[in-house]
Amino acid sequence: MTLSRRALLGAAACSTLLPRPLRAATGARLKIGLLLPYSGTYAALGHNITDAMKLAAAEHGSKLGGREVEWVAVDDESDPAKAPANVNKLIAGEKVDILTGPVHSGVAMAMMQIVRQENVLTIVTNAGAQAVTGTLCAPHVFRTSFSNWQVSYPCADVMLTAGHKRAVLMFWNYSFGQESMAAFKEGYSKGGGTVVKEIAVPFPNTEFQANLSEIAALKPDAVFVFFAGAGAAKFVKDYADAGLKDKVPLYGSGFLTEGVLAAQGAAAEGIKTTLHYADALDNAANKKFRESFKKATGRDADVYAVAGYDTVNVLAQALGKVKGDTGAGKELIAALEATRLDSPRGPFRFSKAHNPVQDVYLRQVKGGKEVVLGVAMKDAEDPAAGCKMGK
Amino acid sequence: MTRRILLLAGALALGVVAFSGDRFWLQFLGKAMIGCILAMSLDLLVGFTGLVSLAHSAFFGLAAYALAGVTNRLGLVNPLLTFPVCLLAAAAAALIIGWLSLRATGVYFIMVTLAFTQMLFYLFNDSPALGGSDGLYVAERPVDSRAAAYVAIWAALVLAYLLLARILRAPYGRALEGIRVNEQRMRSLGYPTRRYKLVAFVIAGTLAGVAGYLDATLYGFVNPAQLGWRQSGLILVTVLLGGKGTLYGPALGALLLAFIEHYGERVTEHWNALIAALVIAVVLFLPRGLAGLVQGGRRA
Amino acid sequence: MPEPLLLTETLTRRFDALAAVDGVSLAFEEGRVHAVIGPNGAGKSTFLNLLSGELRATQGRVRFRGLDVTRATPDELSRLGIGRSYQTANLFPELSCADCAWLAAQSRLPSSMRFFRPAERYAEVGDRAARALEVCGLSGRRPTRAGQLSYGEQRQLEIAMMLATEPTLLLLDEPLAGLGHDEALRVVALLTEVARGRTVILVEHDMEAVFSISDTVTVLVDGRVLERGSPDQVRNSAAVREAYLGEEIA
Amino acid sequence: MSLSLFALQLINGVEYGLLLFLVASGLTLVFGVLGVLNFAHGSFYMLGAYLAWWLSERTGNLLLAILVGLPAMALIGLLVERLAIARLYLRDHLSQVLLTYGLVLLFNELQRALWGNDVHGVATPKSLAFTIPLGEAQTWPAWRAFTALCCIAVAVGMQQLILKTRFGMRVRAGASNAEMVEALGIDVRRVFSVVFSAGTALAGLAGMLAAPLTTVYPGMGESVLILSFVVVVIGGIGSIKGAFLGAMLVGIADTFGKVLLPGFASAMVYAVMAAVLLWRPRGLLGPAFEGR
Repeated sequence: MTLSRRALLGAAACSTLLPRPLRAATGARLKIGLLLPYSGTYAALGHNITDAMKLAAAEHGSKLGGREVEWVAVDDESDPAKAPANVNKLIAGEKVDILTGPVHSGVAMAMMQIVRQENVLTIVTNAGAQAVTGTLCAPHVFRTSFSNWQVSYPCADVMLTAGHKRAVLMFWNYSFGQESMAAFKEGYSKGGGTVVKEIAVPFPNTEFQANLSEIAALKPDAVFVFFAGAGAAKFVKDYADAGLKDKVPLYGSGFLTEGVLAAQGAAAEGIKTTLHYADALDNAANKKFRESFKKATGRDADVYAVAGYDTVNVLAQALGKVKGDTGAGKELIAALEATRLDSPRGPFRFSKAHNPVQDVYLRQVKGGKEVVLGVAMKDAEDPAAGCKMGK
Repeated sequence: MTRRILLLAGALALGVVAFSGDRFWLQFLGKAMIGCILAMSLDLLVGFTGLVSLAHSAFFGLAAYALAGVTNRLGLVNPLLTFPVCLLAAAAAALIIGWLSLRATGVYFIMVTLAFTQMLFYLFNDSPALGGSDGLYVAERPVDSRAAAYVAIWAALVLAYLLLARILRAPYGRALEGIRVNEQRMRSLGYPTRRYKLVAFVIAGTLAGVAGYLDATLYGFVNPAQLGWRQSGLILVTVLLGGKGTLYGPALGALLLAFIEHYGERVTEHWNALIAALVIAVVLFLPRGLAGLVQGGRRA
Repeated sequence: MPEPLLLTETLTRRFDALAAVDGVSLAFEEGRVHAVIGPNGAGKSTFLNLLSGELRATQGRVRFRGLDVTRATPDELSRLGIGRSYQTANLFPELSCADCAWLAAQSRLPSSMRFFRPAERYAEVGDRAARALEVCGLSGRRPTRAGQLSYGEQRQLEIAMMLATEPTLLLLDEPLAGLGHDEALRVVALLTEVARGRTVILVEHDMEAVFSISDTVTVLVDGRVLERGSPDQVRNSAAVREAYLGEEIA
Repeated sequence: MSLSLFALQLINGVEYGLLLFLVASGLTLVFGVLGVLNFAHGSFYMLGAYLAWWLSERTGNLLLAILVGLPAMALIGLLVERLAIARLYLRDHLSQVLLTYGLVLLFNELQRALWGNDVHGVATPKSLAFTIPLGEAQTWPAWRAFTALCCIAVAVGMQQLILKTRFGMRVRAGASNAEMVEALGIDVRRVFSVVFSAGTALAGLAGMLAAPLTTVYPGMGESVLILSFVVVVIGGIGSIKGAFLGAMLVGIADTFGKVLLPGFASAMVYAVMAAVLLWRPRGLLGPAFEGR
């Protein structure tokens, strides 16, 4: 009897879907827990999300549903080994009313198991693991960032319409990379594209020369990759140095350039990516947000900050309806499900599985800047495989 | 004598918490005690046999993964069944890795153990079937209530200490100490020293397996990050900080680090610098570690 | 001639080109004190290390009670009853004399893999250790750390530890090296008493001390046997005098 | 795998090996001569990279940044040796591991405090911004060629210095028997200070040369630390030639491992090390004794 990993997670999920009341709303102050990385390679993301959340709260007079906000931050160091202890520190130790975070998907999986048993209202502000709003979906768990599917699936169509029929896939071999590739292949094979080769690179190894030589020899129409942060910066530079930049067009989800565009410099010129946000989106909410974020922190806002900003705005709207009563269970969840936001990323609402329904944009690097070429997928909704809520 | 009283008092204090019902302290101290078991069992190797192993977290992780595997795939939940199976897995791994690693000595031994723990890390981290980098849930934990898990951990800690203290006072323990001081001389006195070191390696590895089993029971979540060399390095630092060769010293070190990590964050975002300062201070001014503060830190 | 206790057949040990021990074939009768002498670099210590398993022979055989022990490890040889002492102090510096003797005595238990009964409870081990210290005159120094003993006392502890393993064959590596006159006398007296009823192979540089307690003397030069016989035969042998005197004059 | 691809992969492997050697050379020198197990070696690599980025931003030219950065790293090495490492020479390996572990944490916090958490790119100097064609499909950036040449120069330089010069002779003597050297009236402390400072500078140089390739980010020293230990141990502690051999072995094994056995690639390097140590427990060219 071999249970696939997904089924096993599902089994664990059903056993805890009991309709227990949410943690009662006690005390005037609204305690919001931040499970984010403040040290290590993802520290920059942790700080951006936190600062954007505080900015949004300030715009609401630092009161949500009439209650003064108290932030409780814990540095998760993106270390899954410490995740259970850190989550315990926030839920059982600090007794936060609402838990938000994390960035790393391994930490998210640990958090999900505890949160679904402790029944604490949780908003995932970055980790794109499918299971969060898939096999592990739960009434009191929402996500304001994205699912790995959303940022990769649309890129398949983009490449096919550009006439790239033969593609090589290269990705960091951990869950984020694997899920991105699965989503891309779903779209690409459906559209008649053929995957010449899948190159899985051990995470966090950044020695790409061997694989770049392979790609050069295979001469595919295009390459779709998943890398992020410093690894993405290095990959793009190595890709250009290997002379592939002008011969084989490079595609990826937005994380290939997000936050490391400056570090990549000219090497990133021409790269097309799909993401639910772009710095250059010209809508009023985005302009206002970027200005106030720049004023508040001196740094430019990015996709991670947007998720933080929207999280607090969603809470402000929902808690307003229930007058700040986090113990309001059904009413609060219904209020959250009903929220509509005019977010910097564009129109924002929750799907039945509590994942954002949002436009995914096609962007290209021109002159060192992200230019929005158009909408790659309108109102993209994660298939939420394995989630029975609302179906 | 005061050391024995201190130990008793410490054990009772930790024991009382079991009845406090405070969900946070049960899990926080539960995790800290698991750290104590890991540090003490590694001290058997580092402090008493002179073997610096970086494979300790591999046995911890292996037992945790064994529990996840046995429970999820075979549906076994009863601890009387799963506990021995997981321990056997850790012990078998310790026997194989030990037998191979002990062919090298000194820093080379350290690096061979590091190699094995990294290989095991990648085995679990890179294969989706074993949970990949996200890790696995334990579908049904052997002990469901947090208080019961706490009591089990507490009992394991007390038994581990008594067992190790007992072994170290027995002829086998004397032989280990001789091997630590001058292995070549022990060989010429008739001791097959590699076999003694292998037995110590398996005992320590099995106790690390106990800690891994209890960790998976406490949290119901296993992740490859628990296996890497960084975790082994942390256990080694705990042993050295607490005071190697005293058994209770490493346990002190584990408790202290747990509290610093918990409260350090309140003091400053750069809480790692606090730990750095403590580590450097201990090395320079307390050569025998924290145990040096307690009544001269006599041998166990 | 009774069967020799220990036999070497063309025993050789090469360090790259240099043959430190070159084809040595010797027979050592049981119950006798056999001295092996020779100038510096004659291969005496290498020869002893080959017998005690610390070094592996490049060629040749070693037989103990007829058993081929050429490739035996030091611990196997010790368990067969071959005890050895070291020229440079090779003790447990941090442990007390009592503990050092204890470890040696404990090695005679069928196996030290005993995990539960506290070591002190093994009375026979305690007695054996005490006796060895007593014979070697170290009863008064039990609690002192081995590292803090005087040079002569460390040599006595070496011999006590060897005795505590109750060997039938003693391999002594220059037990008198570096000792003052009266310390040497004390050690020689101790060796005479210890040798009674046992077989001894004594490697020594000091010819005079050896002659008084040896039954046979073998002279090694450049890894080969130059002369072998009773102490008087060797003392009067022209070849030996020339080998030694030649060495001292040059 | 066609012949041309094999040749390309070989170049990739050797090039990666050369950079690994540069990092490992400092480590094997410090460990072989001073007998100090220096976990902070990875931090010096990181500091070197950050210095190269920070100085090249100020001066606009990476080569100038390296010229200024190298002596700075040597100075940092000297300071660390005088203030912390010097107290450990007679202590056991474990105290050294613990102290240098503390230094790693300290350097990580220092880096975060000074330069924050963002990823920074480092531009290669204009004079070396061109690429060399390798076969028809691929090109090789001049900066990588320059780095490879630097590594070779360092390798040859170290070999000559250690074997041929008086200072080299003192270094070797210090490695085999420091007490004896001191007894002969040579100030061993000065030899150790210079060696540790040189080791730090080598790690820093590796960081500076790699900065344009790897970009600069928090925690970048850690992966390099483990790989340099693997290289040093495979080659045999204290042996420069061994470190070179080990670096080549690891560089090539990792490169071909990624292509031929993708699933096993990450464990490959460790499997190679375990195999070498089980075959020769002192490393390929390890001295008979274990360093000091």
